Order: sequence, then structure tokens, then C-alpha cells
Amino acid sequence: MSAALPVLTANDFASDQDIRWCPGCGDYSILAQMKKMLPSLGLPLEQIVFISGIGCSSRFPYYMNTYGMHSIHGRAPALATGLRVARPDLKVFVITGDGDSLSIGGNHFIHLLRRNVNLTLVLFNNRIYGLTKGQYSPTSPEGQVTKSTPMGAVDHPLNPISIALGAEASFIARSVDSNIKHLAATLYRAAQHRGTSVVEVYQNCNVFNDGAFSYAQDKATRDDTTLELEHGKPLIFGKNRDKGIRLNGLHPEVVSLADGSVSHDDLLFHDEKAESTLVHLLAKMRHPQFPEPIGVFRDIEIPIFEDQVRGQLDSAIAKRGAGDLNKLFRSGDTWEVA
Amino acid sequence: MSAALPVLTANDFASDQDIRWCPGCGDYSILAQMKKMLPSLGLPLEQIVFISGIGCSSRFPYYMNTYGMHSIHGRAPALATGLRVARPDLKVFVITGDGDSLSIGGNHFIHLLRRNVNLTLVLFNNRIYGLTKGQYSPTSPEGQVTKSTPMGAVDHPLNPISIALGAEASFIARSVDSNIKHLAATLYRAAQHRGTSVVEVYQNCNVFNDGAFSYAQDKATRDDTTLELEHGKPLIFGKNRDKGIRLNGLHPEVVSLADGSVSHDDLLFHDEKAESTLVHLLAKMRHPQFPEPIGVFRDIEIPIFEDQVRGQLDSAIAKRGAGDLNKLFRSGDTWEVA
Amino acid sequence: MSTDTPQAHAAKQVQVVSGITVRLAGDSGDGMQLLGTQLTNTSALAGNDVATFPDFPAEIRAPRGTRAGVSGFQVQFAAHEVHTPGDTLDALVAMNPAALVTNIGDLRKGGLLIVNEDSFEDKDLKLAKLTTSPLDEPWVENYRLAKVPMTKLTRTAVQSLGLGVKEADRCRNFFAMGMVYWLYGRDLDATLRFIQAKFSKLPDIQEANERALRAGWAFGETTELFGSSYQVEPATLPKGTYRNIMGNQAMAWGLMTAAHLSGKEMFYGSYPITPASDILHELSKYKNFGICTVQAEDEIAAICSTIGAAYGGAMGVTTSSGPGIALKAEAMGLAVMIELPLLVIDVQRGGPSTGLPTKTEQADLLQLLFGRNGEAPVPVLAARSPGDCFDTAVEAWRIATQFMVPVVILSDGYIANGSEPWAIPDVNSLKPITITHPTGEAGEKFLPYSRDADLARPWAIPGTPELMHRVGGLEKQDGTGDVSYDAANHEKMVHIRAQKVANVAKIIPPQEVIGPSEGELLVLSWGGTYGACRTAVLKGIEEGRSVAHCHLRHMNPFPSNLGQILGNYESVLIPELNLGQLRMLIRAKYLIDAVGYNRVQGKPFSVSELVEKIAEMTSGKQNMASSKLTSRAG
Amino acid sequence: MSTDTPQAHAAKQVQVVSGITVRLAGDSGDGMQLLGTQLTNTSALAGNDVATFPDFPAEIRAPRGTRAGVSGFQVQFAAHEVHTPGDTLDALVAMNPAALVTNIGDLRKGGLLIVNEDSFEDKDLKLAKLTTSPLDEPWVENYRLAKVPMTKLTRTAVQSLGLGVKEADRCRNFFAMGMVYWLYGRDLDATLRFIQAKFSKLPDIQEANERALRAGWAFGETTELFGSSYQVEPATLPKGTYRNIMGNQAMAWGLMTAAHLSGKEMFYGSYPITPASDILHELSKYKNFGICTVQAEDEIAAICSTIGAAYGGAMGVTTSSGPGIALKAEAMGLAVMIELPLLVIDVQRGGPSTGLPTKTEQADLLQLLFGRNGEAPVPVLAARSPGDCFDTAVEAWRIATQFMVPVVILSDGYIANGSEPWAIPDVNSLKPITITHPTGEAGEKFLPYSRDADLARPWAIPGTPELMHRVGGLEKQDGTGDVSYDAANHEKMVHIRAQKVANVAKIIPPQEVIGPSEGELLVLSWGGTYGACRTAVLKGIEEGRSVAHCHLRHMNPFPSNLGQILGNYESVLIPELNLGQLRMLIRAKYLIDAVGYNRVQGKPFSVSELVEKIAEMTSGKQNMASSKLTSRAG
Ligand SMILES: Cc1ncc(C[n+]2csc(CCOP(=O)(O)OP(=O)(O)O)c2C)c(N)n1
Ligand SMILES: Cc1ncc(C[n+]2csc(CCOP(=O)(O)OP(=O)(O)O)c2C)c(N)n1
Ligand code: SF4
Ligand code: SF4
Ligand SMILES: [Mg+2]
Ligand SMILES: [Mg+2]
Repeated sequence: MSAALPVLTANDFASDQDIRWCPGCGDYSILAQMKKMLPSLGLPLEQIVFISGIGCSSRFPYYMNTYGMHSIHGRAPALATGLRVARPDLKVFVITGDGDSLSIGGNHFIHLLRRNVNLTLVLFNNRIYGLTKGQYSPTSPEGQVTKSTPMGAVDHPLNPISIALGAEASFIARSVDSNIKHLAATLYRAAQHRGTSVVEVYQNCNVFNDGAFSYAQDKATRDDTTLELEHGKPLIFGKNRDKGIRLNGLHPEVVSLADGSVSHDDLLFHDEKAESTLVHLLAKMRHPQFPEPIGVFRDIEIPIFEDQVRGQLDSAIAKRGAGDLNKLFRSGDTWEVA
Repeated sequence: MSAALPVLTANDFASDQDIRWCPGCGDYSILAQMKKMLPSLGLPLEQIVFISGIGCSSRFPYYMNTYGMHSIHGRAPALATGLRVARPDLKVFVITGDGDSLSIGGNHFIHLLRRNVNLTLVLFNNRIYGLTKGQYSPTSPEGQVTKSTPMGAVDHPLNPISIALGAEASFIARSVDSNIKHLAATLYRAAQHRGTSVVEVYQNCNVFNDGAFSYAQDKATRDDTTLELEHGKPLIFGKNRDKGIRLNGLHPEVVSLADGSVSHDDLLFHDEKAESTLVHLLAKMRHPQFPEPIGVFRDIEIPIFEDQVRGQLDSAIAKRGAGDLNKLFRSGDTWEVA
Repeated sequence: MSTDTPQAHAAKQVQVVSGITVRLAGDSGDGMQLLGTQLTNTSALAGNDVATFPDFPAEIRAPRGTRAGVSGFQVQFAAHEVHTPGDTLDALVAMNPAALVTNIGDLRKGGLLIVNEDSFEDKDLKLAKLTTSPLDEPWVENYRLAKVPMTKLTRTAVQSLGLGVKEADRCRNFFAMGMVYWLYGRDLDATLRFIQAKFSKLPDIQEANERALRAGWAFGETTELFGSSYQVEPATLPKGTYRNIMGNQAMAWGLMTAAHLSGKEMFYGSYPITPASDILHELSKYKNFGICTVQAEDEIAAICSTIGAAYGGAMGVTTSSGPGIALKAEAMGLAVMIELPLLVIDVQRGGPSTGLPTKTEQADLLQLLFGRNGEAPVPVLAARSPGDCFDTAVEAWRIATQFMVPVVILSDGYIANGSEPWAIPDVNSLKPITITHPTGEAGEKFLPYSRDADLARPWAIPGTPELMHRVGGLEKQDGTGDVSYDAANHEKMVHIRAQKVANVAKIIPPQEVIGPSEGELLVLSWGGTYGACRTAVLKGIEEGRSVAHCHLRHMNPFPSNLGQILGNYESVLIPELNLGQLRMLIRAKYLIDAVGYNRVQGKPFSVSELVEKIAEMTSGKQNMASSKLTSRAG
Repeated sequence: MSTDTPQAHAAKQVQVVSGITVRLAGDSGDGMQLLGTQLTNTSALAGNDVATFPDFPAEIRAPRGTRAGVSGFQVQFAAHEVHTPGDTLDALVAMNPAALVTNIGDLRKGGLLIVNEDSFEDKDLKLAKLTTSPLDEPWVENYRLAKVPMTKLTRTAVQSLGLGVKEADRCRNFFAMGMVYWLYGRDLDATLRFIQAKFSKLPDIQEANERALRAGWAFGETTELFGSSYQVEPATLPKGTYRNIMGNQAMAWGLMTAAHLSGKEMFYGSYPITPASDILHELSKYKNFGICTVQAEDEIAAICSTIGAAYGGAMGVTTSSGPGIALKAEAMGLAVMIELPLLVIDVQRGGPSTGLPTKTEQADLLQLLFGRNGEAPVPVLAARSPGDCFDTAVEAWRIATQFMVPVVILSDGYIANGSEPWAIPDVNSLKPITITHPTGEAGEKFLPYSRDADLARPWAIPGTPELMHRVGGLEKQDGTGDVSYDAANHEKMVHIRAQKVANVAKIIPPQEVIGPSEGELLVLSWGGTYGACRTAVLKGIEEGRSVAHCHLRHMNPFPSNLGQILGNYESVLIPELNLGQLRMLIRAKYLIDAVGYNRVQGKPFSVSELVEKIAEMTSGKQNMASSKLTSRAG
């Protein structure tokens, strides 16, 4: 980061490539918000790398005037891990789809999180395989009729937040493609986090799964169907902010704030630093029984992988001195032939 | 299951193969308890299939006088899924290690659980790679010194129970190799479950990771370091059953029952059918801060994959009649050349 | 147009031609694939032989009007046998400027160029990255240009229905279709039936599309734009009931038939990937045929679940394309070791890596033969055309079960999405596939790795009393199947596995050759290049050249008479859509200096380039050639 | 014993012999590997040339005393150059009955057989599945049997230290060692130093082991059991400082040296697998050399993390064995497409599938060459001996960076675990590996797929201003690297990638041949069979046969003079531990009828079988042969 850095704009982040998503695809909005957010990080273009797998969403890096790699299906987290260990000076984003990250790439996703590599992973969840033209994905709801499930999907869908939490991710968030302010703010928060930040974005695939998230996208309904998490604040939602979430034992319940019988203090308060049980409970709040939380579920600071890997190098050098090959080769039993 | 089934004994389940684990390995005990438990299922030998991946633990099928497959590293859940869909009449066990199931096989593990295939998976957790002679595994604690981590492991370990819960497993349990009665009972409960039952077994690798679970294995300490879960009962532990777990908000805390100031009713009660938040909370109780729960964390009934897959075949036949290839080939536009 | 050319431009004149190649090109949203399929079916119903080549963009919906968004569908229909969709176009229908500029290169000089002139406005040109209209370019003179205001005419035709502009304009493609149908004397009935079925729930749209189709026909009849219409007589195909079939569909149906013939349930584990996914989609439809399809979490799980099912006694099938096949390598090795029957189908696409997902190629042959650790041979078959996928699937399963071995089928994107008329077999008359599972006797030791005459081991399935046994990836002791680290045993087992695969040659029908049984040149081909090679060789023979064609289905093992055949020609030419993979195998095995003709452009060979190559390698004097040969053999 | 044989059995007689082959065999708990390593080092320190072959059970700890639990370590040390650990044994030390019966087959008639007679009790026999003691069998007469009560003697030696029986008995192996040292006139010093270092924290154990070692030596000197002791003079090796080195260690050190020579940080992503894991273990030790090792979650993540690091500008290395390499196939294709330097190292083991994890084989060659979808060529190098792993690693990285291409190194279980004296290079005198990363100019369009004279593209790394670019697995447009579906471009890129790999031949040193430069027979070999082939050919030449040896390091591309060399011999014999993989490549490329000598037994060739084969294929009359050759060339 040079001191004399020119101030960048969203446009500076646009590459010269034609964008090849279907008209109306939610991916456009995520791209736009990313470009809008990036200048606020104050990083020059060359310090940023986007790594993706395969899928519609994974074409993202081509559209960014940064370094980037459109890798192979499901493996972006592994590629990014190697890059970050080799180059901890770079800002790395992983772009992935619900199939890319949770079907073929599920294992790398978990291991990325347990290592807590310092990067931001944006999971474009459209609950469908877009690029391969409409098969069900691990986030497709049971019963979903697709090309590969003409009588409906039978597997229980995976919840990306639950999986991330199962792997003890240090930063977990959710946003919605069309909720652009919220999205930009969430991406910004994620980019600020030290460690792996996972952002699930509800993304509309208007060709193969149109309206999968309409409840959370439509301006008319979204205030009642989503709940914006705010650190330290009680869980309140609704167009008139007249509903809240209260804890009953280990169970959340929706309560009305309209008649004043329940006060804010009775409600569950959000705490991004809380032990994971709160996050778990938030992850389990699903539409239509509950409003779905959006925003930052969790943001805790724990050691990052590449710091520790490289830290061991440093402490080895501190302890044993920088390695000397000639010395190493001649250590132990040697003999001379004259 | 024929009516005139001879009553089998543990010995009937032993194959003619020499057992090739290190003397003193915890695997022996798990094998013994499995053999002891199996007759109680009332199934003939030929109805049972053991499928494993690769690892010390994965040699298990060779020692069972049933059908079996020692497959490839990490893939046993996928093999077993295919087998169960093709042959729902068979009783299937998957035998796997911590590396096999959570490192290379992590993705299949999750997907097995979300599908809820009807089988029992026994995860031999020795927190090490045994067969390849002592590298760290995904369950090795941070800082563990192994052949591949001479300065200590740096990744945060995965908790098998948390991962299973993240994938919304319908049956989750834990036991300990040396706690043989508990182990046999837990395996029995798992085998009775309809759906995927996961049993994590703390297993001692006395060669490469001796004593990793000594706190839970030693008769002297185990009553204080483990807590036997009982459905519908309060969480009580300790040699004199004088300690309990109480809920404080969303947090468990250890309380003394010795002075009578806390009554059983104040304690957290175990409920195998509870919403997952309780399971989450139990999974997070780790030694030495907490006693580690053993027994059945969760046992809920949800549809199983192969029932649904095959159910679609049945309902397709019911709706459209059994398929007729000659008819199919002649449907749509055809023409005659005479 | 294969042999004849139009002679005069008198209106309403009908010219009889032996064949026509036409390409419909437009934006991917314009429904070109649908039109193409209709034209194909209608032509087939008219008794022509047909072959097709759909070519669509890699993107789901590339931006409208751009070059990247152009979707094309080519059909050749003829009064004689055709093996390819045709090299050069007799007619091109271009719905917009992007479609015109990206396709005009394939239109023959003097060919008919029909454009929707309403879509050549400035904004359309700009989307196609053009500054001036190509219709104003001098080179347009090379073609017979028909500028048709399709948009306007369609709007007029559907006006009274009160549709919105967008909906009205969507009917344009049927207007174009109507013109094409008039031009080639095609019957509207089948397409009208199709419209009725497809839009039965939207009566307005149905009516509009019907009107557009009829309006197109009427326009063709009325206008002076087209010199003449053309008539293509029915081809004389072998007797039977025919339908049009696509490659992936034929593969799926072949698999279903193999399952039926062997009395097996089919377990199909797959993971979507272009261009193989349609096999998954097709099979998923037929649950009432007892087909279990599982979309696995990845390709590794797909093949592993299939192996699990095979262990249980099911017919296990997995499909993918190159990158996914690479992921299956380790599990294929397991299947080789545990000797279970299984089908692994690779619908090849352009590589390496993600490559060109929607393009065709033949560059996975060596991967399938050798892409596993250790000596892990498997039989490999390659389908040659859409309909041939059916037969190949049945034969592959026959081999897999007789020899207890995983078998590979190679298809490719060209075959998979292409279509051709298919003589529908009577399933009841097909030879059954006989499979026996052993049963056990108490007290007798079961030997899971004992061998029959073919070296196959018994397929003992769980649930069978007394046959309990364990299989796995470690080396097996001969007979018992126990784990064995013994040196001599390992070598023996390696040889048994190799010999078992070699034994397949015993049941492979002798390799056939078309053309002279000895001579100057043998064209040796495999897979989807069949059509182009066959057509080119026939042309060569027609021209009096000493050339023959040998097309392989069996890539491993080779038919046992192949070496003998190769020895009968002075040169061997191996055209492949790769850098010479079969060529390497042939050279290594038979030590002949086979010549390669290799293109790696993501598209099939053109017949003409092969004709040229054949000309280059033959003297053109058949008699001299054969006398030369005699002296060489003497 | 290579050339001489013992002559008389007078006590304390010293016989001078040119070389000795001895194997130490016992239970895997008996520390045979440790003994073997000590004997090797001591012999090397004595100036002998040495080669070793450790052979241990697949199980971690197979049950004590069983045949499955036997662990062996073979050493050949000699006064001349040795290339193999020896075919037949001059002496066998067997610590128990299981070790005796599983190893006796390799002891030459008249060889020395030393057993611990205390471990031939009934329970020991039972564990070895024997009913009677082999020491009572008539065939024992074939050998010079020395029954030594090692357990008792060791207990006596350490008695005064008051150790428990178990601990005392653990010193047995050093007692045996002491005897062996006496027998071959080896110095105790190095081993005493080793014991001191190893047991410095357990003074009692240290003392006990020292005593046992000395007691063994004293026993040898005192007893009448051994006819004589033997003396092996120092070999005349090239001048320099030597150490003993194992293959996996040499590979690790070679990688570290390559990193150093190129001024690169090394990123090493791997997943444990036998027999490659020791490279991971070795590299993990050297964090103060700036080596980042990451044990990934699987082999796919291992190679992918490596590619990510390579994109970032690091030296990326990944290692595995056959099954794990299979899993890396798809990602290797990506590396081919994005053209980054990278090393993929396969330490081969017995296959297919899980196969024989602890045994050696050469059957992954074709997998590494062809096991990827599409045309995805990479350079492939093979190491020939433990020490050669060092040079191969350095050369491979040189190629990878000069040509911007992933490079494969083949090693095998035999090389990986074997050891030999290694002339330690002075790192400062090695040729640097020059790597440049481009820098950018504002306003200039950067072309990430532009080419230098070798066809390498620029290695532009993130963080460099103005060079922002995107890479990926889709086909790239020549120059710009943008995604391109263009037909001609695809073909061009396929050819560029192939030509780039072919260009490597330009910098490969000309292939060398040992023996006559033309003649009857050329033995063409690769990889770990080097030692056996070299020794056999030298023997053939000694016998006056017209035979030469050509050993390949470069499996792809071949050295450019290889074809010419092959043409200089009447026959070519290709010995391989597979079913003929190099043979196929040679036949295909050079159209010569190369003959294979193939064994797939999980173990290296013996020299004698190759000697025999060479004899079979040569006339034994060198002069006649070369005259024949002359006429043939004429
Ligand atoms: C190894 C491999 N398997 C399969 C594919 C085919 N494929 C490409 S993208 C994709 C899934 C895309 O779904 P998702 O990740 O949800 O991304 P989306 O297109 O919906 O954004 C698949 C199966 C591939 N390219 N590579
Ligand atoms: C594809 C592949 N990669 C790696 C290996 C080597 N390998 C065998 S077992 C194993 C790990 C064993 O650890 P775990 O699963 O914990 O089983 P344990 O031996 O501890 O019971 C590894 C890495 C292999 N056999 N196959
Ligand atoms: S298919 Fe769906 S996800 Fe893909 S670009 Fe089109 S709308 Fe977007
Ligand atoms: S290495 Fe460990 S896990 Fe493996 S058999 Fe030995 S003690 Fe058991
Ligand atoms: Mg998706
Ligand atoms: Mg383990």
C-alpha cells in the first residue's frame, strides 16, 4: 500500500470483459456492490485477488480489474489457502456458488474455516446449479423440481450458516442481492475481518430458480421476513419494528412489541462475539416460521492460519538461525574421499 | 430375516483373518463390542455389510464374518449410500477414522448425514493418522507435535459432533473404547436408529498418540471428566454423582449438588428429541472446562434417503404404470420405412 | 445441397435435389434449437435421412444480440444416407447481425441467405460490434440474399390476438420456420402438433405461434424473393419404424435397455457436467422403469455410490465429461481391483482443464486407458453416432457382466447433442444378457476370486447365505481374495486382470472394413468422427481412389483381426480430434507408420478436408495401386 | 559377497573380500531398520560404497513374532561401486523363526546364517506358524549356521544395571550388531556416538546398549562359531565429502536446494501417503529454511494450495503416491492451462488401487503422462537412485520455471527408502536458477499469454502494479489470456502447450550410453531399476557381450538423440517393473520392436535375472556382433 495511492472508484475495478450473466441475474447486483465497496478498503488494484471455482457466480473474477483466478469446481478455498500462506500481503476474496462450495467443495469449505485463513468468501446461494442449466443444489429445498429431480429433491438441504458454524468459522454473515445497501455494508464488514469471513448472499437465478428468495428480496415483504442483526441490540423486525425475538429456554419465539407487554429488555440481544450457541439459534431461524437474520451473525478474533504457519518459520529461525544448506548436508556422519 | 434363524454369538461374527492392529490398540475393544452387540440385532450374517475407507480402523471389515468392503480413503459413505439405495434390505455399517471421515472424506460425511441414509457410521477418533505412522489429523488439538507438525499443529480441530450437527444428523452419539458396556449399549442404540447414526468413539492409538483420551478412559477420572447422557434425565456427573450442569442464559455451567443448594430440577435435562440448540450446547462442552457428554446426543426420526428415492420409483409406477421400453421408443414422432 | 444445384430463379419452380444443408442461427433467446429440432423431425418424418449439429454458446444467456450469444442449429436432410450434418451450407437463416457475421463463413457461394431485416438496426449492429450493416457489404453479392421483415410480418400476423410486443416478437421464429418449410416442401403438421402440445395451457400463445408458422409459409409461397422451392425425395433406409434420436438420449435408452435385458435394476450415480448432464436428465424421467438416479455431491461420490450399488448386485452406471472423469480415476482403480461390473461413460468435450465445455473433442482416450495408478486395464468402447450410443451401451454392459470388469464408454459433445434417424428395435427380440449370482452351500469355503473360463470372478451379492466375503483395494490373494503382499501372487493377479480384459477380444465381432480389402490407403477412425470419415472415404471410392474405411468401436482391446487389416494397406491414415492418441496406440502395437490427421478446434471434421487428405495420400489410380500392392505382398 | 568367497574356516582368520551383502531380519519391534542404518553409515564411513534395501511390513505393528511382522534391512557394502543392495545374501541375521523362514530363500548356499537361538522356543515357532524348528531341518546344512544365545548373553552383559527383563532384552539388537561389526571389521565408534545421542536422557539404557554392542563384538572375537572375519577395502569413489542419504531425504534436500538456487520461498502442500510421507516429514523439519509445509485435507487440496502459492510467485511442490496422484489429475490440468511452474512428485508403489502400499513398482508412468482430460502434456523426469533424487529435483524446478509448466518427478518406494553414499555438493557452486517476474508500465496492455523464445509465458505475480490479469481453466486467447471459444485459437493453444513441452528437449543434455556405442543389445531403462540394469550390463560387458546401457531420466520429452541411439543396436531390451509402459512409448515413437522384460512383484529386479536375459539376447561374441552391425548399417 503506497502512501500516494490514487483514490479509486467502483469503475476502476471493472475489467474490460463483457459480462456474460443472464439479464436480470442477481449476480450483477453482487458485482456492483463489490465494486462499490472495494475503494473503501484503500487498497491498490494489484493487491487484490479474486479466486473462484466453477459456476455462473464463479465467472466473477473476469469482471474485476484485479488479479484473479477462475479455478476448478469446488477448489477455490484450497487455492486461496495456498496463495495466502505464500503471500500474506495480498487481499484475497473467494467467490463461490452453493454447488461449488457445498456440493463438490464442501470439504475444502470446512477446512478453510477451521484453519481460519484470512480472506473473505462470498457464497452466491441461488439454491440451484445455474451454469449447468438447472439441477438441484445442496441448498435446494426438499421437493424442489429440477432437471435432475423431476419428482422433487429428497435430500434435506444444507444450511450454509450451520455448516460454517459447525466448522467454527470466526465470521459469518448473510445478505441479499437486492438489498444493496445492506449487501455493500456486509461485504465491507467481512473484508475488515481478520480471518475467514463467510458471507452467504441470497441470489436470484431468474432463469432456473426465479423467486427462490422473493420473500427476502421483495421490498414489500422483506422487513417482515428478514431481521437485520445489530451487535448489542435486541432482535427487532417488522415494517414498523413492532416484532421481536424472545428466548424461551433454548428456543427463540416471535413476540409482538405492539401492545407494550413485551419490552426491548425482554428480547434476545445480538452479540457478534457470543459463544456459538446464539449463532446456532439464529441459524435455525428459517422462513416462514421466523424472520431470517441478515447481517453479521458472528465476528470473533482467533488466530489465523497463515500467521501461525509463517510464525513457526520465524520462530524456527529465531531459535536455530536461518537455515544453511551446506551445513545441513554436512551434519551427522560424513566422510572424506581424497 | 428367516424365522428359523439360529441364535448367533459374538464368535460367529469373527472372520478367519489374523488381526493386524498394534497390540494394545483401542480398535480391538471396538471390534469386540461390535461383535458382542451384533447378535442382539437378530440378523443373519449375510444381511450385514461393513464398509470402510482407509486407515488402521478401516481394516475392521476384514475381521467380520459378514459381507464387507475395505474401500478407498474417505469414500466409504458414498459407497454405502449406493449400496443402501440399491439394497435397502441390507444392514450397513460404515467404519471410518478421524482422517478418513473428516479430512479427505469430510464432504461425503456431511452429505451422508444430510441425506439421512439408513446406516450406522462408527468414527474411530484417535486424533492422529495411525496407518501412515503419525501425522496430525483434523481432530488433533492445536499445538500437537506429530511427524508433520514438529512445531505443533496450527489448525483449530474439528469437533465431529459439531460437524454432524451442522449437517443436521438425525442420530449423534459418543462413546469411549475402554468404556465397554457403554460402548456396546451405544452401538446398539445406533444400530436401532432409522437413518444415519453417527457414533464417535474415543480410541486410543497407543503407538502414535498414546493417552490422547486418558481423561475419558481411565477408570479413576472418567466419572468426573465424562457425563453419561440419559434421555429425560438431568445432566449429572461425578464419581458421587454430585455435580450437575445448569443453564445460564444460553451457557451451561457446572454446579455442585453436594450442598443441596441446587436441586435436580434446576439442572438442564437431556432430551434426545430436542431442537438442535441443546445438542449444540452439549457438543461445545469440552474437557477440561466441562465433563464431556457421552451417550446419545440426539435421536430424531426424519425421512431416510433410500425410502424416498425408491418411493419415487413406486409412485411413478403407480401413476404411469411400469415402464415399457417398446412403448417409450415409439412415443412421439415416428415414421415407417417399408 | 449435395450434388445438384438450383438451376433457374423462376418463381414457384420446384427443384428436386438430393440433399440440403441448412443452418438456423439467431440469438440464444430466439429458440433456434427448438426450430432445428422441429425441422429435423419433420424432415425425418418426410423420410429423409438426417443428421444435425446444434452449436450453442457456453453462457446460459449471453447478452442478447451479441456474437457470444449466437445459437445455431444445422441440419442436413437428404434422399440418400447421410453421416454428417454437412460441411457447407446451402442455406443460412440469420435472425440478427451477430448470427450473420459469425455464420456466413460456412455458407457456400451462391447459397441462400435469409435474414430478418428488421433486426439490422443500429442498436443491433452495435451489439454485434459492427459499425456498418453487413447487408451493405459487397461480399453479400456472393449469396442469394433474401431480406425478410420477419418482425413486422409476424406482428401483423398475430396482431388481432392483442399480445404485447414482446410476446408477439417471440413468435418470429415460427414465422422463419414457416418460410423454411415452404422452401423445402415440408409438412406443417408435426410442428403444429408440437405447438399445440407445448402451449396447450396458453391458448393465445399457441394460436399466435400457429399463425406465425402459417404466415411464414404463405410468405414463402407469395414472395418473389426465393427463386424456387426444393424437393428432397425420401431416402431408402432399411425397413422399420424410425424416430429421431439424440446421442445422450440414445445412451440413456441403451442403458435402460441393457438393464432390462439383464433383469437388473439400474443405479445411476452422477454429477452434472456439460455435455453429459442430459443423460442424467433423461434417466431421471424414467422412475417408472425402476431407474434409481442419484445426483451425488461430486464425481467421486458418484462413481463410489455406483460401485457400492454394484457390490449390492445392481447395474451401476456413472457418467461425466473429462474433468469429472479425472476425479473418478482413483475409484475406477478400486473397481478394477474388486472386479465388479460397472459402466463409466465419458462424454468428451474440449480440454484440457475446463477447456471448451460446449465444444467437442476426442482427447480423453488416453486418460481413460491409462489415467489410473498401477496396471489397471479396462475395456474401452467408443460410440460413433447418436443412434450408435444405444448399441454401444448395451454391448458395454454385456462385456462388463461377462468379464466382471468396469467398462468405459466414450462419447463426445458432437454425438451427444447431435441427432439422427434411429431404426427402433423391438426390445423383445434383443439378445438377453445373462447374469448369474452364485449361491452358497453351508460348510463349503467360498472363493470370491475364483475364475471362470473368461477369468471372471463370481458376482456374489450380500444377502446370499454362506458367501460372506470381503473385498477391497489391497492386492488380493488369488482364489481366496484375502489381502496378500506376496510377490508372485501380485504378479499373477496383475496378469489375470490384464488377461481378462484381453479376453474381451474373443467376443468382439471381427472388425469390418468398407471399401477394398487391400489397397493404398486405410482410413482408421474411432468415435464421433465416423460420419465425416465414412462420407469422405465413400467419396474417395466414388472418385476411383484405392481407399477403405475401418471404424473402431473397441478401443481396448482391439478386435483381433485389426493387425491383419492394417497390413493390407500401403498407408494408414488416422484422423482424430486430438494430437494423435489412437495413432500412438496403433504405432506401438502394430509398429506401422500410421499417419495422423489431427484437428483440435472443438468442432467435428469437415468432409472436404478429409477428402482432400485422402486425395493427397492416394494416387487416384485404383488399378495401379492394387497391382503395386500385389508386388509388395509378394 | 561379490567376487571372492571365503576360503578356510580357521578362527580369527581375516579374509579380504571385495564386497558383502548382509540382511538383518527380525520382528518389526526389534529395531532392524535402526541396525541396518547404523551398519550402512558405519560401512560408508569406512569408505565402502553401499546400497540398502529396507523392507518392512504394511502393518504398523503386526503381532510380534509372526511372519507378517518381519522387518528386514539389506545392505551391500563393497570395495567397488555398487548400484544395488545385492541379489543374494552372504549373511543373514535372523532374530526369530519367522524372520528365518521368510528370508532364508535369499541366502546363498554356503552363506552365513546367524540366529538368536533363544527365540526358537515352541511359542516362537507357533507364532511363525511352524510345528518344528527350522534349525532342525536338513536344509540348514546348506548354510554356515551360527546359533547364538543372544538373549541370554545380552541379559548377562547388562545384568549389573538392574534393568527389567523387557528393557534388557531390548538391547539384543545391539548385541547382534556388535557381532556383525566384528565379523566385518567395522568400527564401533559411530554407533557408540549414536547410542549416546539417542539415549542421552536415559543413562541406564544408554549404558546397557553400549555394553550389549561391545559384548556382541567380544563374542565374535571369542567364539569359534564364525570361521573368519572379513575385510572390505574402501572403494575408490570420486573425491569429496560423502554422507549416506535416503531417497526421500535427497528429494527433500533437492527441493530445498532448488528453492535456494532460485531465490524462492517453497510452498509445499501435501497429504500423507506411503511411501511419500517422509518427504513431508523431512521438509517439515526445516522451517528455519523458509519452507512452508501444509498438510492439506486431501490430495486435491494439496495440489490446489500449491497452485495458489505458485500463482502468488512461490515455488510450489506437491508429493504423493499413485492413488493420491490420481486425485490430483484434474488440478494438474488446471496448472497446464494456466501455465504455472509447479512440481508434482509421485513416489510410486504397487498398484492398482490401494495395491501394495509398502512395495515398489513403476506402473504410474502412463498415468502421469496421460491421466488428464484433453491434451495436457507435462515434462516428466524420473530419479534413478536415492542420491539422484537430489539432482532430479533441482533439474525439474529449472525446467518448470524456464518453461512455465508443471513438471512431474517419478520416484518409487525402492528409491525412496533405499540409501547410498552421496557426494555432498557445495551449494554455492551450483548453477543458479534464474527467474524473473515482469513489472508493469502504466498504460501498456499486459499480455499474460505472450511468449518468450521457449514459448513460456510471463510469470506475473499479484502485487505487481499494472499487471492485473485473470487466469483460469477455460481456453485462453493467445496473448491476452482472455477466455476464448474460437476454434483456430484453441488449436493454436493446444499446439503451443505441446510445443512448449517438446522444447524442453532443447535443454536436456544428450542421452548417454554406457558400453559400446553400437552393437547387439541396448538395455533401455528408467527410474529405480537403474542399479540392477547398470550392474547387469557391466557384468554382460565383462563377460564380453555386445551390450550397452541407456538409462533415461527424461521420460517426456525424450532426449533428442534417443532415436539415433536406439538405431545403433540390433535389439532393444526394456526392463520395467510394470507391463511395458516405456516400451509402448518407445515403440510408438521410434517404431522399433523393443522387447520388454517385465516383473510386477512389488520388488526390484535382481541383477542375476537381468544378466540371464542379457545373455539370452546376445551372442556372447562381441566382435562378430559388431561386424554384423557394420553389415547391417551398410
Ligand atoms: C469437476 C467438475 N464437475 C462438474 C462441473 C460442471 N459444473 C460447472 S458449474 C456446476 C455447478 C454450478 O452450481 P453453483 O456452484 O451453485 O453455481 P451457479 O452456477 O449456480 O452460480 C457444475 C456441476 C465442472 N465444471 N467440473
Ligand atoms: C487417496 C489416499 N490418500 C492417502 C492415503 C494414505 N492414508 C491411508 S490411511 C490415512 C489416514 C489414516 O488416518 P485415520 O483415518 O485417522 O485412520 P487411523 O489409521 O488413525 O485409524 C492416509 C492418509 C491413501 N491410502 N489414499
Ligand atoms: S443461469 Fe441463473 S445464476 Fe446463471 S447467470 Fe443465468 S440467472 Fe444468473
Ligand atoms: S498405529 Fe495406532 S491406531 Fe493404528 S493399529 Fe497401531 S495403535 Fe492402533
Ligand atoms: Mg448455484
Ligand atoms: Mg485416526
